Amino acid sequence: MNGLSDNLELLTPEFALAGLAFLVFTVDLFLPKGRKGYLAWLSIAGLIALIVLSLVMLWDEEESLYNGLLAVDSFSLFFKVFFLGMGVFIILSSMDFVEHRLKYQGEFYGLLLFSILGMNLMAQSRELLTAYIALELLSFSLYVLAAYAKDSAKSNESALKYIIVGAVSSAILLYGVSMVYSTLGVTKFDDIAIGLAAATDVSPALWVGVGLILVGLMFKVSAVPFHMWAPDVYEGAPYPVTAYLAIGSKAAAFALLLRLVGEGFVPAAERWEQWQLVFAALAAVSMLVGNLVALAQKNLKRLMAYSSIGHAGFILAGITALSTNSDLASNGVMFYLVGYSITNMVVFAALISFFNMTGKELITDLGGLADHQPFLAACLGMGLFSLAGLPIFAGFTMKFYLFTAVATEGFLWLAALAIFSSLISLYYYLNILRQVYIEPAPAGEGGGDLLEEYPALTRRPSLPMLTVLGSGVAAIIWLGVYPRPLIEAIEAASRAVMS
Amino acid sequence: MQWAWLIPVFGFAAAPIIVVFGRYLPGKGSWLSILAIGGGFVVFWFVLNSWLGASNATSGCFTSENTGLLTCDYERVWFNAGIVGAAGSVTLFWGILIDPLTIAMLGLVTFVALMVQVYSLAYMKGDPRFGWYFAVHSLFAASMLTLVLADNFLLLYVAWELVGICSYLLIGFWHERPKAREAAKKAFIVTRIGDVGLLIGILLIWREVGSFSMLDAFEAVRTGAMSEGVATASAILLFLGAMGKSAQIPFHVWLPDAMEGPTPVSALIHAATMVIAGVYLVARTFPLFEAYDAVPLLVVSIVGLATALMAATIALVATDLKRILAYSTISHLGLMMLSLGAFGYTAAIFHLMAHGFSKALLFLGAGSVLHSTELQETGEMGGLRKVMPLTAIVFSIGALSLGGIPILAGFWSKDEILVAVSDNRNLTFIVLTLFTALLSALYMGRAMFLVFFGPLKERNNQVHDAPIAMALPMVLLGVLALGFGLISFNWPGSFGGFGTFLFFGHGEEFHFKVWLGVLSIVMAVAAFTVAYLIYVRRSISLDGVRSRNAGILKVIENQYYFDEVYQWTVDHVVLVFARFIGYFDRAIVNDILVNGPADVTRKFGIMLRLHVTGNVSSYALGMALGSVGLGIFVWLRVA
Amino acid sequence: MAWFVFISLAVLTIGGALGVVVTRNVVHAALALLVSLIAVAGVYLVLFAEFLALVQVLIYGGAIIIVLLFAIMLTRGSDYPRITDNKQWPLAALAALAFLGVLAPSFIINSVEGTQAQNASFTGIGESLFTTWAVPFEIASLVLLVALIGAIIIARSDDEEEEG
Amino acid sequence: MNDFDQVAMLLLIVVPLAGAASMMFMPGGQSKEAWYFAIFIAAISLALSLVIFANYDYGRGGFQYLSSYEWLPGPLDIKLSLGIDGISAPMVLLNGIVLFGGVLVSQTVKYRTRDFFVLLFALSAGVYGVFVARDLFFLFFFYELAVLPMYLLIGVWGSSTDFGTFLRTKEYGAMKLLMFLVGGSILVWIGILALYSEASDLGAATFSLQGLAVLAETGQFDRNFQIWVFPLFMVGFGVLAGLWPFHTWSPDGHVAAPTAVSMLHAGVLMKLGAYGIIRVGMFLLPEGADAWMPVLISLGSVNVLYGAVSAMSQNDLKYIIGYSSVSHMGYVLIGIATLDNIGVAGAVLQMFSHGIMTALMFLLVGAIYDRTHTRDITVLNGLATRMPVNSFFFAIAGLASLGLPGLSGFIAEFMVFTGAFRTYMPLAVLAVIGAALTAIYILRLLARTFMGEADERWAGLPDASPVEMGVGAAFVGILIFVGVWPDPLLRVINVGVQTIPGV
Amino acid sequence: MIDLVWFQLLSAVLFVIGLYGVMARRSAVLIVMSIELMLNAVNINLIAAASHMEGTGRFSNFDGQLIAIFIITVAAAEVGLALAIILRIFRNRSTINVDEINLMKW
Repeated sequence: MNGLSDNLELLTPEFALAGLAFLVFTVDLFLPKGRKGYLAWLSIAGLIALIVLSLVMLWDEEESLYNGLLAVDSFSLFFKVFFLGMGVFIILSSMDFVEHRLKYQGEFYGLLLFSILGMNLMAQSRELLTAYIALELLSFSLYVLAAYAKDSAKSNESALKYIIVGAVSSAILLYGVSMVYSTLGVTKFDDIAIGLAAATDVSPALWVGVGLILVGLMFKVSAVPFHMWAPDVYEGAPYPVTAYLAIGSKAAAFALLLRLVGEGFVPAAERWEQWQLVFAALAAVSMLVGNLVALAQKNLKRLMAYSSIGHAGFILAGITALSTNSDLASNGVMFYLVGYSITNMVVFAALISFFNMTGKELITDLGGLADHQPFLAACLGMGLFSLAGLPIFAGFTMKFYLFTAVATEGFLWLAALAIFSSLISLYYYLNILRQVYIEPAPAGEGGGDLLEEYPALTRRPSLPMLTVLGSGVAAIIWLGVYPRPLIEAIEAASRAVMS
Repeated sequence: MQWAWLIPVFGFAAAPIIVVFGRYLPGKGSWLSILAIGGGFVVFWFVLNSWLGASNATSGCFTSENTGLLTCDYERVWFNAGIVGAAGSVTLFWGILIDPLTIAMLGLVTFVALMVQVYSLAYMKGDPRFGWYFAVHSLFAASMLTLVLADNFLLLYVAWELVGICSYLLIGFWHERPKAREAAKKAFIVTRIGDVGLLIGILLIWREVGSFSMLDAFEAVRTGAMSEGVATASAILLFLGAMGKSAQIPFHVWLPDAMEGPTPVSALIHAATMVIAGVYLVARTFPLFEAYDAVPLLVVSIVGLATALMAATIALVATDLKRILAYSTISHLGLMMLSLGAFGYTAAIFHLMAHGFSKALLFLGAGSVLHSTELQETGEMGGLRKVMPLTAIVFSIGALSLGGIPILAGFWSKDEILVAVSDNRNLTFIVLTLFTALLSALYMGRAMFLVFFGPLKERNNQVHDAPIAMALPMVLLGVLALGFGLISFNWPGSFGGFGTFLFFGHGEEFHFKVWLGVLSIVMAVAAFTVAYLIYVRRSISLDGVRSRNAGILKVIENQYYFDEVYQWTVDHVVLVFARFIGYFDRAIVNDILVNGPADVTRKFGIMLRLHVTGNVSSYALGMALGSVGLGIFVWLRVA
Repeated sequence: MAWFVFISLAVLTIGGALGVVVTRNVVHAALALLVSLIAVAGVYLVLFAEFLALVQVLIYGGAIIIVLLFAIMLTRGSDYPRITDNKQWPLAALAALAFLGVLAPSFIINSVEGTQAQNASFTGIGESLFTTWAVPFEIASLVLLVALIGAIIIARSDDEEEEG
Repeated sequence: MNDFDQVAMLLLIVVPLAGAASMMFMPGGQSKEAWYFAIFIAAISLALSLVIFANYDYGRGGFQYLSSYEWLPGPLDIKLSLGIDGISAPMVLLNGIVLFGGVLVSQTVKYRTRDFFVLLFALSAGVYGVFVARDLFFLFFFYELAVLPMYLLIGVWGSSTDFGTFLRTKEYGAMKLLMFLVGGSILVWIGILALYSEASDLGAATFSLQGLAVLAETGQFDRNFQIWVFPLFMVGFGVLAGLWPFHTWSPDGHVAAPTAVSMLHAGVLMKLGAYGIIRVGMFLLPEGADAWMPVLISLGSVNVLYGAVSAMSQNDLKYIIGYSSVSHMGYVLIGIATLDNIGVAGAVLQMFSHGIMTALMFLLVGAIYDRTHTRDITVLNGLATRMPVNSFFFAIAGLASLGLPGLSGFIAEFMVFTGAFRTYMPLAVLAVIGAALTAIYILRLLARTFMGEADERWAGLPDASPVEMGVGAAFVGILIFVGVWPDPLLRVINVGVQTIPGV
Repeated sequence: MIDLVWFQLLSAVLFVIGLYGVMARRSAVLIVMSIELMLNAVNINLIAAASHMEGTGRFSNFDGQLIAIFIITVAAAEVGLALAIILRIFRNRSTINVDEINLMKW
């Protein structure tokens, strides 16, 4: 019988993370105003320490806690490190913003840490309820963070929309859980796989239930037609939170989806073949709608939202191609998640520091950026090229890998569609680039010179930003030129799930 | 003999040197080019000599099955298309072919070119692009010599095109003059159209024979390896090229305008290089033409005759001196073609040479006239013999020679042609040919009398005769125009007459149809007398004739409206079509087929974004519908 | 007997629910919700889930309804007391019916019959709550914490914060 | 195999990349220094390509300078395997020459010079990569790499032109160009995926050209598969080769592009397309090629005629040359489509000679534009008297493009015709006629621009600068050399062409 | 006795009503209420299933009830957070009608 005490040490990173959050909250109470910046550095230090800790502790551990509620395996380790690292980047890139534009800094970082904890648990959980609670931990933090710019009507609105739609989706998900439970009596992924494989004349409630669970997750990854919240929330939320939405929560949801499908569906081979079409359809619609609507956007955040919908479509195509006979697809999905998140990180970091300088977020505001912020422009450019999937950046290799996987699993049409829609995406990415490099700087509101109006434009981006941008660009080029080390790690990770 | 390749190489070497270093050399390097062509002339004699001494035993020499002539062929690899020996690969050669035809042409070209260049020394003195002129000149001559020497079609085509481009450069030498510019363009493009035929013909032959060597082609025809259809087709295609270069109807339009170039250039073009290339090509590839039942030859003769007649009539009414000469050239080229078409191989080449010397002479004469008077309109000249006697004499020699006055070169060659035509073609041909001959005597007389006889206009009192550098070439050419005809006889002893030296099939001694000879002599003399009476004595007035045939006259004076028709076609067909395509590419391909889809996509995106209404209830609705859809799918597929 | 109880409870539940979604008065809606939730607690009793029924009454009937009423009071005046449905409600009704059309048959088709409702012992629940379900339990506590902090940060007005 | 042979290919790619990378860290703004450094890099890569070409052993033939590096083992098994054969060797040389020339004449670039050269080198590294890659992944990788800098190169350093009736902005040109090229490359991508998945169904999943070629030779790709996949490559690469009706990006791109970019774009980039069709399409899908060649040759003939005719009606120098390259690439396509060893060799030779020729033309147009600030041949006139040297160079280039014997263009076109006559005579006749049309617009251009009485507006225009003179002379030299003695190139090309299956 | 299916149907109807409420109501507070209805439907379903496990041949367990407890917890938290946000919006915009809250669209 396994109780609380049962090899609990494997959860040390999680407890430590929660502890770190509490620490931030408490330190916040004693820090004088204006010194709150330390909290960011504190959490960064903590996160880095946690990365090291988890690597040391959990290196090739293959354990399943609480008779299979939680998995401590290379998959969860991979994502743990990934999420923690992303957390570091997010905090770095949000420091200036939080300091100058938000109140309650301590709570901001605390909630951020909690949400990271939620993401870690999502990647670990192997049971529906656990997954759901972890997901709610993430979502709640995000609801709050989205509303964090309290006085901004847009921020409130986005939070309201987010929480309402989120609650509905989680209700639907839960209803699905209840249906699955009422037919199979189980909620663990592997048991579901067994049930699916065995199920013959079982009541259709099972299938409908599975469908509803998918709805809940599709909402999280903002796949069409469950995507409509995304643009509004992205636009309304504070900039760093938007970045976090695009990078963290999406990745976490996909990690969960990957494990659910990998452990719960794929083993039931012939059932899975029936379900593949659902994913294919969702993927196709998402990539098309996302990229097409993005063509018509003027607001950078909103554009990034639609582009992220499109990318969700690509990743879903990868999920579609999951199969027992090769883990190419799961590798591809994970590779894509990493590459996409880092690239997005770079793009958002550039946009955030531009926002910090000017407080503008329209595409046309970027005019002439290359002249007064060459480094920023270069980073933005590389990021966009990478998102568009051009070499020598991560975007190319990851797309190539993923689409190859999709094609080899017999979904050549889907791969072709994905390639085509990434052509569409190239168009609006280039439009941003055109503003940055080709168009002259727009005149300020006063009709005067932009630089006089925003002297910040002449100064260098802040150190944390430079760190994020520099390391991020280095990373995407590295992934674009020689991804082998990462992919080998990924192969190890995906073997844990794709058994 | 295998050193014959040196003849053109001199020129090819001289040209770039003059272009690059000319401005640093004394005399802008003109002497270099004269040296080059002179060297070629010298080598020519060696070649002739060694050919006379050669036999089947000599390396590379053999008696051709087609011509029955001693032919020598030397070649060196140029490049391989495809790996050597692999299936479907071809090897291309630098190759020279030497037989009497080649030798005759070599002599003509080197000599005339040399004369013209010497002449140009004085004529072009002080021109800003003096050096450039000589550079192109020697390139021109060199290309023509290559063309004459080539033993394979590829090399021939190469030289052919080079000749074309050089004529382009020389005709457009004074490119500041719009007329010169247009004339040059016209010359190149018109001949180029013919060249398309030539190239296609060559490729057709290659496709059949698998080699570009002319001898192989002839062999294939002789042995019947080349089918009649292909032989005929390729012959006619080659003839297209020849028509282009030799200004046969309907490609003749470029030649009259070509006089926009410096006059010596016209001399070269009309006498020794450009235009005779066509005739040479037909002669060179004669086996193709006379193969099977010689349909191509009929075409050749008809085209030749038509050209000769048409040009002669125009020359009769033209008033511009150089234009008269130009049309006379066309007319005589027509005669050569006619003769070839009538199996008059020897006659054609003979006439080619005789005409070459005479026409060079005439142009140089004309050149010296307008060098000193700066006039081209015959109307404003007259009586010039008083002020420039030498020119008058040599010009008259040339005119009489072309007019067919006995013992002058032109007489014999024309007579040969008449013989050939009378032997192998029907009466109409003979009559028309005679008529052409009559006309040519007439307009030659007209030109001669208008320019040099009659009262001298006072504005021409002060003009002087040609300087020595111009005079010398004219004299030498004059001598040839006088005496060249004599080589057609079989002299007791070594030389059996031109007919035994250069022939197709079997050599024949010089022979003479008395009635034809008499007839032509009478006609020629009559023609000149009439011309004298009209233009000098003024005892016959043409006004009556003019007024009665005003209509025809108008047509003729407008050169049968060829230019107008072509211009119209270019303006209203070619250019309109081109503009349409240009418009099509922008308006249809670009604006509709390219921007269209792009815009549609963007519009679609703009429309599609409306589904995100901003109202959270509709988002929930969307999710509900999505779930329902998913449920329905589940019902359909899974459950 | 049990049937009678069940049916009346079901009627109450659904009636209350309908009241929530159709009534034009916010306060009435809240009260209808209360009715419906209590009825649900009754349904739990029918299912021998006494503990859950208790929890239901306490948390929903107690806490949540009170909170909702507070919220209603605090947001009075927007267009209180009368509220209307938005324009898309017929579409919404159709969608909802379609959803029902997907759900209901899936329950009816080969459903298991003749099973007895059993009660689960408190001890058993407690046992597994603190062994098997320990992790979700802990996470849930964090969720509550996050919600708490968030609610405070968002709801409190900043002038107070300035002093603090 | 000495050490140099081992690393030669890698150097070829790395040198420009390293140049670009190191220039990034150069302080901006100092255009002269940037230019000198760029010349240095370009010179190195030119030297490399010369040495490599010179040492290619045509006697032995096949792929040489082989080198292979593990890049991604595991299921995908991608190797960075490099090497050149008789077809790619001349292309490498071409790229070296044109790049060097382009860099030299870019001394006129004063705005953000450093970034300009960075992008230029990235582009040329991509081009080198495509020519030497022996693995589909890397071929495609470098293919995209060669395409993407074009957007900024044109967008930032290009020029917008108002043609009265319509306007061509550099943004439009750049966007159109990139969308077309990437649009073509997605077809290629799909084709590659199809090949790979087919191969993995055959149990030999690989991206390596050799591996796939083996499958092709052993006839394991079944005919229908080849027939539906080949058009993907034909059109996909064809777009870059200016295949009609996907040519329209090219003239507009030229009109917008700066000089050096036009040189590389027309001189080298368009060759990538043709090269891709040969390297991927014909080597891997012989039956598909066989089935589709009639279509390709017809489109090629359309290219020739259409390009020539639309060039006739243009008044902008760059449009004329742009359309003429469309027309000349038509010969390349025809030559490829003949599937005849002479024809294909001719096509490859044409790729080389056209590369030099167009590069020279664009160089001179750039020179003229810098001086007169117009490219309108109805405004320009009589430049021959003002800048005789440039005019002379231009005349040579023009004559080469109208296929004048003694210049490289003739040999190539002649061989193409020869091959075409053996296989598709009627269309070959059309092509020959197209060659005659070329004369019309080239002479029109020469007459309008260089001949005639010079406007006093053009009085005192400086003639070719030393740089222009040097580059121009060199290019003219190459044109004449190849025209007179093509053997050094041809013997290499021949052995390459010989290895194409179905030729 | 009463079969499982009846409870399930009850929950389905309740769920759908809640869903309708979310889609049709204008007042944010009422939307929150409707969400509560949906969650209750879930709970009914779970508990019914849980207590009908016995005797169906399937093993007995309490998971259903436990899940229900968790859901109630989370639901409570959700309501609190949602209402906080609603209050904030009411303070900034003095309306809680969701179709007037559409600054951001398309």
